[in-house]
Amino acid sequence: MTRVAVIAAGYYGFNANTPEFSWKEIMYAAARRAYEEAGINPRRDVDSFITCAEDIYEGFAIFDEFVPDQLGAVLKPTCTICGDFLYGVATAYMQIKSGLADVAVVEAHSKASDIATFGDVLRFGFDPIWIRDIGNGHPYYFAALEMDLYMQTDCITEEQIAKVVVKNKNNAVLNPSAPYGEKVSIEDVLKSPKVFDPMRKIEIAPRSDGCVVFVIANENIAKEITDSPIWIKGVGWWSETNSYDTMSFRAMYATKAAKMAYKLAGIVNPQKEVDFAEVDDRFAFKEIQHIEALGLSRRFETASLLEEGYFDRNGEIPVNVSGGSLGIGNLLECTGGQKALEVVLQLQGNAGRRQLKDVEIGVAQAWRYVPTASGAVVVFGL
Amino acid sequence: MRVEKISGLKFQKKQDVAIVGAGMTTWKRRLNETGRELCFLAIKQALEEAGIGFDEIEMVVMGSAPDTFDGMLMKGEYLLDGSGGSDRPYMRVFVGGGTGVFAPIAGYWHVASGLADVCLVVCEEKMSSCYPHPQSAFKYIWDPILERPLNPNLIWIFALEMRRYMHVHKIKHEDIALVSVKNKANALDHPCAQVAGKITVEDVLNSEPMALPVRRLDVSPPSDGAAALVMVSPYIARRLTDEPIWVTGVGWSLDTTWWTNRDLYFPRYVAEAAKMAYKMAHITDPRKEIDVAEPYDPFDYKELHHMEGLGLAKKGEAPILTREGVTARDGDLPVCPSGGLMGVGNPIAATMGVKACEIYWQLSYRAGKRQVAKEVTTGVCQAWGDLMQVGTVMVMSNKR
Amino acid sequence: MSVGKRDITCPGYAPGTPIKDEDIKLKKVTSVEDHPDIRYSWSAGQAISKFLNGLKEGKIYGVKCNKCKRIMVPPRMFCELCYKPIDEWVELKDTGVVQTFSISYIDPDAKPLPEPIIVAVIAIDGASHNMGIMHLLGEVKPEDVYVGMKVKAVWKDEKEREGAITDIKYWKPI
Amino acid sequence: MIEKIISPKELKHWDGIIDVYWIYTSGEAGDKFFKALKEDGKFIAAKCKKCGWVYFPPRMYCEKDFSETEYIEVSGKGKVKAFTIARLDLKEKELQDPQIYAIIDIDGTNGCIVHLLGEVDPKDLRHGLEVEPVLKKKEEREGKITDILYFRPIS
Repeated sequence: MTRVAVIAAGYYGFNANTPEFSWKEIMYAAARRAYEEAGINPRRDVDSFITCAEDIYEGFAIFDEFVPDQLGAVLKPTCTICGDFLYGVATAYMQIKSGLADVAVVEAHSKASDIATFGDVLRFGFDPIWIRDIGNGHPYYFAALEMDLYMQTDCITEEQIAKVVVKNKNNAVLNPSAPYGEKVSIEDVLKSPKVFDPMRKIEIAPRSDGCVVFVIANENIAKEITDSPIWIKGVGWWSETNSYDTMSFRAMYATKAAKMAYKLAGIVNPQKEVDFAEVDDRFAFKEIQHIEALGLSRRFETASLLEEGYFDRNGEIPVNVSGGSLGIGNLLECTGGQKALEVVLQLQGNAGRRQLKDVEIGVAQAWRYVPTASGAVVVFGL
Repeated sequence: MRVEKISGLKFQKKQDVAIVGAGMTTWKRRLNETGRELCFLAIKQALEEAGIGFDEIEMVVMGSAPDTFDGMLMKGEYLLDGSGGSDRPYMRVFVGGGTGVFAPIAGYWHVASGLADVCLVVCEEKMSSCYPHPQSAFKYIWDPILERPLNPNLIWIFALEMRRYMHVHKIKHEDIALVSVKNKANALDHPCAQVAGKITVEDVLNSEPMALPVRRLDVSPPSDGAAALVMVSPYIARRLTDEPIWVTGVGWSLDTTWWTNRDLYFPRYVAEAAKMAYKMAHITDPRKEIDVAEPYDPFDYKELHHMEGLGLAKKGEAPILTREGVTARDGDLPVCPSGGLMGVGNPIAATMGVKACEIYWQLSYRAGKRQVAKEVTTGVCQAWGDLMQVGTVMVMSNKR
Repeated sequence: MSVGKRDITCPGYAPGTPIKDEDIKLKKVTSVEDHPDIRYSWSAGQAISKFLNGLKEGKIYGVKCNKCKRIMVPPRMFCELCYKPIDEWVELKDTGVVQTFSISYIDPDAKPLPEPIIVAVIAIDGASHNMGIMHLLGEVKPEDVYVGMKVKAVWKDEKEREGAITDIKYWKPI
Repeated sequence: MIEKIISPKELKHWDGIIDVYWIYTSGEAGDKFFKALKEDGKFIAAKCKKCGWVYFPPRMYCEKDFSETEYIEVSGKGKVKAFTIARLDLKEKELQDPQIYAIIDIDGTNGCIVHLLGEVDPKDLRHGLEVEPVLKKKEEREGKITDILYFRPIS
């Protein structure tokens, strides 16, 4: 069986908004950089194109229509996966393993600044019969409920969650493509208003625009094109359920997805074997849940390890050195793209001032946002 | 440009893929069940037919078309628990109307890559939720800046394509109407059919004009419904049955967004997809080697158009084959023996029930009254989608 | 050999519960109605911004790729076939040829229109073969339209133009 | 290469809206639930015939083993499992009256409901608080989830 590798990554952004470009032009800018890096011509060398998008985030009934031209995919096998970028990576992985493609391209983007009524769009994702019409609060409340539950069952304090914000926003200062990087302290975070008690405004990632494109290939081609392919060691994606009554509210989706990805990657003890991780932190408390789900620490230990600096950029297992979604912004379905991009840049040694030393295995994880309990994990390695 | 050519690794899969069970709900203009409940009903039947337990399902693929029908952001997530996606890897694929055949293609790579041995493919559509009319949801398929301000209706694009097809090949509407007559009659034998009936060519030509040349009886209706398929690896298939149906070729292709820049008379997106699928299935002469076909027929002319794209007829020849009865259920090349979308209904993605599922039933000789007269070994199903852009093709065979 | 699937000659199907629109209106079945407020403000981007600004001035702009030599409309920032940035802007004529047309009796919500309207794909003069846009035809009877008919744009008054595709009211036969 | 537009005044934005609306049927299980709620003010849950899991809100299928369910009646009372005070509305503007959302475990079931709390001082909120549903008057009920106005503490 062939192995699968990322041979090039291109991106555009990330910015709080992008008035000068349409979504097509953003995609073109990112894709062109990726092809340039790989030294390939998409019209000739790529077998399959995969885009990750949700219709209503874009404002279309069938967004698939508006994808091929800017990727160089005209009259080629192209499809849309309704999921995060990491689902797209998993699809490319499967297509290459099943021999349907030798080279596949995965794209995801966010043009969140095009959405005029984000709250109403999110509310549209709630079950219309059982929950959509209840109250008139912003759908963020659903995450706040989970946060409240998680804080009680796992004895997490407000300061510990504030630490996530502090760590990520400060990490983002070193990242030139992180629009929300800032030097903040625990006190600053605790001064932010509690908009969804106990959730503070600063703990919710604001939205931003951007696009990520990966070129993924089988072993032969990867070795031909580059001296340092980044191998996709394992992929995993998992859904818990979509009904709130059977949800675990403790990121079981990430636990199961990680289990699947680690199994494919042959990782037995993630805490020892994984060097760094990028996890979904679109709500600050989610980072703690997701670190735990990835097996990077044990239950009840995570928050105190976080406070001790275990997950800092100079800690044992750096998490979200990019600045995470709190520093870069909520990229909708491209969130996993930003995570995977950071892992690939770090492994390539192209991460600039935030470069980590001696890293070999990195994990990217993403969640499908409110109100779902689904997510994906990809393990990358040298 | 460092890569000179792609080395010939293609189609080296981990394992073959078999289909062992299919199911579908009845299709109606409006059903009381929620989308999740429809999925549940279809899956239950597919599992029963496959003789496999629910706990053996390893992964689930969901196919569903625009979110604006069911009225949900992240519709795939919404349908999750009724689709058997709870506590499993679950992924939704979406290529507009082409999803009906694309979802089983996604099921194919889930199994062929070796990640899953048993993969459930579910397709669902509940168009009736959308008001004032399901067609209204199609307002948003158009370019928001250049086309939506003209207040377009979905049917325009079909009418424009149909006119071009008729113009280039000098085809009369009477010849196209024969497809509507044939499919609606075929559908009389389908227990799930929504608009089966005995009609004549005159009925079609005299029906109410919608966007000429398209008239009421040239169009398939909006429907609610769901369908499911069980796709498995060879060793599971052997355990379940002696006669699984094998997927021998898959292909898909997406043409440019600028549909007004293309000559619409020929569906080159279908031709490209078919080329890929035939290459994989080692088919060189589709007209001879394919025994039964289910091309996508949301409009009567589309069946002809797609037959030509699939290489089952030469350009402009499909209406002649239809007139001569070649495509009838007892003909030499039965086309849409299920009754197709024109007869059974058009729940966009769930049309998998009359495309992939029907070919499965035909090849396993279990289509009952719909079974075609001739002996069959190889069948092809196809769907189309987006702004005349997507072709998705799957070739199946009852021989490995 | 775990199943008796051979017994099933023609597979059954799963029945659903068909209902009518009246059943919902008369509340025979329970239901929820929702009118969400979903709005967008899309950035038109470089190419379409220039195109729309051109329409405001009564001009139709296309773009040219020097590799494949195509002159394209609507304009785009890249040639999708050569996969490279386009090379220059080209002002096109406001005349064209009907490639295909339809006479529509219904509006976007499938409701009947008071008067049928004629919609066409019009290949713009000055652009490459087949390069067209979708627009409406006017000042012509439905039965007189044919494929290959030459047409000319009828513009709104300069003051009324706002930089939109509707700045062209319709196209009329020459 | 062509020159890019630099002046922000020449960059266009285009406003659009998704202006269709939707009518969702409550489905098999939903119809049972809402009719009982509307007519009799009763609460229905669904019990899996195979594994015995009691679903609330009710469903026609068990998502764990895909067998059918049977409908049983429950009290509708429950305990607060988690709560939050929402202060922003859909447009991220401050709400005049902040709303208290809660996950409420429903007695006699394995399920829960996400709904509002009312008649309660935010200071008295605690986990495990026992609450009961407050329904609209019978003639005002429409067979929707909003027929339950909110849950209030059992005094």
